[in-house]
Amino acid sequence: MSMHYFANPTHFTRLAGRIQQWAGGLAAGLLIAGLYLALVVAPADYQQGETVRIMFVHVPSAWMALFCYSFLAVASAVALIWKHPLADMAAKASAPIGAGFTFLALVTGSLWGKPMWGTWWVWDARLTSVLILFFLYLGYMALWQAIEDSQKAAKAAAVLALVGAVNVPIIKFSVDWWNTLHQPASVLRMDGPAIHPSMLWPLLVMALAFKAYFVTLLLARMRMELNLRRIRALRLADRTS
Amino acid sequence: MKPLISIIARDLRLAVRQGGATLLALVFFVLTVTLFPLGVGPEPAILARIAPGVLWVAALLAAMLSLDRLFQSDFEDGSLEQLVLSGLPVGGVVLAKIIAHWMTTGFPLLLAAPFLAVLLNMNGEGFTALMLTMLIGTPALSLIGAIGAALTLTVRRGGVLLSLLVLPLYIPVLIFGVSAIDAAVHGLNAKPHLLLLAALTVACLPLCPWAAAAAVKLSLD
Amino acid sequence: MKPLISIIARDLRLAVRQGGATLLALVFFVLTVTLFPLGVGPEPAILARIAPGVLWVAALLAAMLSLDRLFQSDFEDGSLEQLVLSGLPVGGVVLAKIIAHWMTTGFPLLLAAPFLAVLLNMNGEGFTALMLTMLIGTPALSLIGAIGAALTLTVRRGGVLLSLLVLPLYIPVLIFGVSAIDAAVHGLNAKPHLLLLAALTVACLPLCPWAAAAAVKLSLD
Amino acid sequence: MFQGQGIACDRGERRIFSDLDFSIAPGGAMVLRGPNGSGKTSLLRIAATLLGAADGRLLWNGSEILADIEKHRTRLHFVGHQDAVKGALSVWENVAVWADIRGAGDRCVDAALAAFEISHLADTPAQYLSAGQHRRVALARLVASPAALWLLDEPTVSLDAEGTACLRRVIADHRAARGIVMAATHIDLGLDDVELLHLKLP
Amino acid sequence: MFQGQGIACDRGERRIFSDLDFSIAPGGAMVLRGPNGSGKTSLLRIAATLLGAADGRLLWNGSEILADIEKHRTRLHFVGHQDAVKGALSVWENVAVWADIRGAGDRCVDAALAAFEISHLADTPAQYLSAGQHRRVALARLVASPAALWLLDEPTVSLDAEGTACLRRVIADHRAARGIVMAATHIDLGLDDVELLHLKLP
Ligand code: HEM
Ligand SMILES: Nc1ncnc2c1ncn2[C@@H]1O[C@H](COP(=O)(O)OP(=O)(O)OP(=O)(O)O)[C@@H](O)[C@H]1O
Ligand SMILES: Nc1ncnc2c1ncn2[C@@H]1O[C@H](COP(=O)(O)OP(=O)(O)OP(=O)(O)O)[C@@H](O)[C@H]1O
Ligand SMILES: [Mg+2]
Ligand SMILES: [Mg+2]
Repeated sequence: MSMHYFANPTHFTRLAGRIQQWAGGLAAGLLIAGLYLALVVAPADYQQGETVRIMFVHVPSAWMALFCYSFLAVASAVALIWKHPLADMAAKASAPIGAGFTFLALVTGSLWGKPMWGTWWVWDARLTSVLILFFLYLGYMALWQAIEDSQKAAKAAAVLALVGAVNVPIIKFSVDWWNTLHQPASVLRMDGPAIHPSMLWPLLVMALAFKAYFVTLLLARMRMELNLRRIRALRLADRTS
Repeated sequence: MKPLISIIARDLRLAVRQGGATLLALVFFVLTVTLFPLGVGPEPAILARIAPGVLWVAALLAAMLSLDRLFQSDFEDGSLEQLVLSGLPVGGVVLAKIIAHWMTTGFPLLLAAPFLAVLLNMNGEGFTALMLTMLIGTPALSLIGAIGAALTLTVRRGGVLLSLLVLPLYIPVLIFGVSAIDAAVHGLNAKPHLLLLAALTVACLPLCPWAAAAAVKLSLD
Repeated sequence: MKPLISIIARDLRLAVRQGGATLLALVFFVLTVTLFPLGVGPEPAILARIAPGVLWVAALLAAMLSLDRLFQSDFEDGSLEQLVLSGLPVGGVVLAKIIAHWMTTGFPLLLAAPFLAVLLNMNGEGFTALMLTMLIGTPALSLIGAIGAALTLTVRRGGVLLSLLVLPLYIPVLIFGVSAIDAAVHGLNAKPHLLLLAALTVACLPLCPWAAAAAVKLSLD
Repeated sequence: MFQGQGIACDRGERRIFSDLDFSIAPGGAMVLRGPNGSGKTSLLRIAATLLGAADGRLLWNGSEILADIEKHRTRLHFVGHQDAVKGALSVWENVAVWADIRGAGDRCVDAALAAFEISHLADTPAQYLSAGQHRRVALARLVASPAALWLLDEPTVSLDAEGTACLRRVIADHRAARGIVMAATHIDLGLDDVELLHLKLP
Repeated sequence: MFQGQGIACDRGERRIFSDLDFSIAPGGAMVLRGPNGSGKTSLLRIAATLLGAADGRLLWNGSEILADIEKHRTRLHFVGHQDAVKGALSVWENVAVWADIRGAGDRCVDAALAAFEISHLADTPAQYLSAGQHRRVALARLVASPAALWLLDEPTVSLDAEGTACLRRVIADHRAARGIVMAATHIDLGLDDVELLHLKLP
């Protein structure tokens, strides 16, 4: 890889460092505020009791799970079409974060499911498609890890991300359909009670906090990746000189 | 056209010579299905209830397992780079190999499915639907699988990684396939499900060879 | 003893380096289990009814799929002949490789099983039995599988042939495993079934490495 | 006329060589020499369009090769470390399959086997061949279908003296018909009138 | 003293050679020559006890080798066409693993890498190596753990001139320490004082 390859990324590192600090501060502030609102200010639900507070983690992380995959797909498309090296790194960096949020949504969902539905898990359409989304993330990450040459891995992973992106709506659609055939809609209703403002606000604050946290982590991981690549290039270079 | 037919003929001949590969995908399918009565118990009602699901899951797994034959051995002995260097469009080469793969895996599954359905006590209404879903759905398995097979080429012993990449992509085929059979078994109209499945296969036909070709080129770099 | 530990250490290191192979056998297990509710439908009662069978069939398939890692790549790059030429008893070398294989496949399955049991609505009584059968039964899967893996070494793309050889041999493990869990779920005594399973594993311990060693030597001829 | 101008090559994020120029006229042969790891295989794979060059241009009779990759591929033969020989097929079938796929039919297969003195093995399944016999089957592809440019990566590996002589004859015929050869070897191929290209360790 | 008496070999139900006698004294070297398919690889695999001889006896200092196969295996090194090099491990690890399994520990690994001039690649994963570098890693095993008998099947394949010189030096040291070498090659290895064994086509 020639040096001009890194010329642009060097600028990026400096800029990203600054943004990362701001985003990190914002995430911390919003998270504290959101948690305060969610745990102290928001009232317990008259039906669900205190367990309703899980929602303030569950819903934002579910949103982020979906958002991260869209981000991943767009970054992969940019990487394939315009061959921008930063897009590769953005895609690679966002996958574990997205998988983490997906996992969080699954865990909080089941924790909530136990008191609400009396079971940790049901094969509801929405739950099932989130689970499959989690597998798509894992496959993407495993492919990155399995191919040593990072440029090859980047392209292969981008192809997979795009194929997966086409598939996500199909899965969603097929699962919805499959579920209604067997499962009476009475068992679970995800839309639940209309949300009261006293709950909406903490939810939105938490959602913003998660998003800022995503930006922070993304930039940190991209900078780390960039440094790793640089170190490796240097090591390879002076090994043979 | 003619060189592509040569490629299909070559792959078929290799499949026949190499220990009857055709037979073996089939055997895996049959064996997996027969494990179920052993694991779940012999009650006819339960077996009939789960039959469409078990048949399709076994078909998915059999198709997936045979994917490593699609490109891997050609990659390892240098034939794949010779195919790419033959000057034919890489997408065309890939499609030819997918067709040969379907003829040696998907097609035998199709033939075996009704016998296994009898084993699992599936009722008569389900039969036609089963055959139709297999006929329409198995080509999609070979098409989608080709992407995973091509992506894992440079990965040593990529078998299990392949399953992680491919099985989630197979899920729509599974769901549409099973729901068509279920509808037919319960005397409902299976046509909408079959149409969806057909739409899926038709959509795969141009997209998958193209994506797989990109992955194949990558592996030779 | 020490060289055998070196072999185990080498295999574990390779498993970790080569794309987290450990993680991946696990993932196949999880994925196959998830396919079943998708195929069979989400009704909790049915799922609970078939859960032990589905879990054990998926474990069988996951173990079988990971068998090609056991000798195949070492055979292809000449490492297997070097291992045989190391002067250690071939049976010992094979046993060391089987132990490494179990640590990277059977053991992770054991850890994942309870979570999947929750997904399939298995009741609390079944849990302990499930864990015990997995603990006792998965080593038998690696041991028996080694014979098939060694026998199919010289067969190109032997994956499906492997399944034909190995799955029938796995059936006793499946049956004893499932009946122990079923007994526990229904509040009966699982102990006799567990003892049978244990007897099976203990019987495999000397026999399988010996048979697999014979097959390995044959493949190098 | 096959030319490379300012070719550079990256492997594993490291520059292996750069600013490499070469030019081979019809009937010409170029032999790549250089120590292990100097990039001979990489250069041949770039010439075959299997590997992308990091920089530079490849020209065929003056026109850019990358503009029509498939065209270029039909006019070249590449014989690398891997033989592309199937153990399950007989020697004859192995050669015929490739001639067929490249659109040449199987007219020249017998001549190709004769050129490498393996006619007596025609019906033997390739899995029973020794290392050198295997190699001859791979090389027989060169004769079984015509191509203007031959790219050979250590073609004499495992060949005995007679095998090497066969290869020398076949190359001479190819050059007499205005064909071009680019080969990497460590030992002397014994060709007349070759140009040497020395690669250095990066 | 390594001896074969009346050795015969069958491959694929066909007799490849028969009644072959050889005898190599400590410090001696024997080079197998012969055209492709004459049975050099087969003979080396018989000497390594990987392949069973159809007839004849193998002796080590006069005692039957097949009586204690494992003993014989500990005293030999076999380097064949396949490198037994793992792409996922570094060059150092690749050599150390075998020394370790053979009970020699990793004391001599650095010396082995130095002997084949690949010390600078010690930390490189083997999948990034060129064909010749790969080969050197396989050959480094010879030095990393001691063995009295070296069986080498076309050891110079892919090696450049320097690589071949390294091999020559290493073989000379081995013979100076009363080691025995049996090698098959098509090109001249440049060893002093070797005995040639010519095999003919069956
Ligand atoms: C593992 C189990 C669960 C998973 C995977 C899951 C998944 C999701 C997803 C993906 C969303 C975002 C959907 C969207 O915005 O389009 C969501 C939202 C939500 N979930 Fe869950 N969920 C689970 C369990 C639960 C449980 C047990 C409850 C409570 C009864 C619950 C209540 C909600 C609510 C109230 C929302 C917000 C709905 C809205 O935006 O209108 N979820 N969940
Ligand atoms: N897939 C790869 N990834 C990273 N680096 C590689 C790869 N293949 C080769 N290299 C490196 O590129 C360099 C050139 O390799 P190449 O195979 O072209 O050399 P060569 O001249 O053919 O050597 P030899 O004479 O040993 O065959 C070597 O230093 C090698 O380590
Ligand atoms: N696995 C096998 N099954 C049947 N026949 C075989 C097998 N391997 C080799 N042969 C045959 O045995 C003969 C000797 O093969 P061998 O590999 O020993 O030759 P070699 O002298 O090493 O040749 P080369 O110089 O080409 O490496 C050949 O004619 C070959 O066709
Ligand atoms: Mg090379
Ligand atoms: Mg040989």
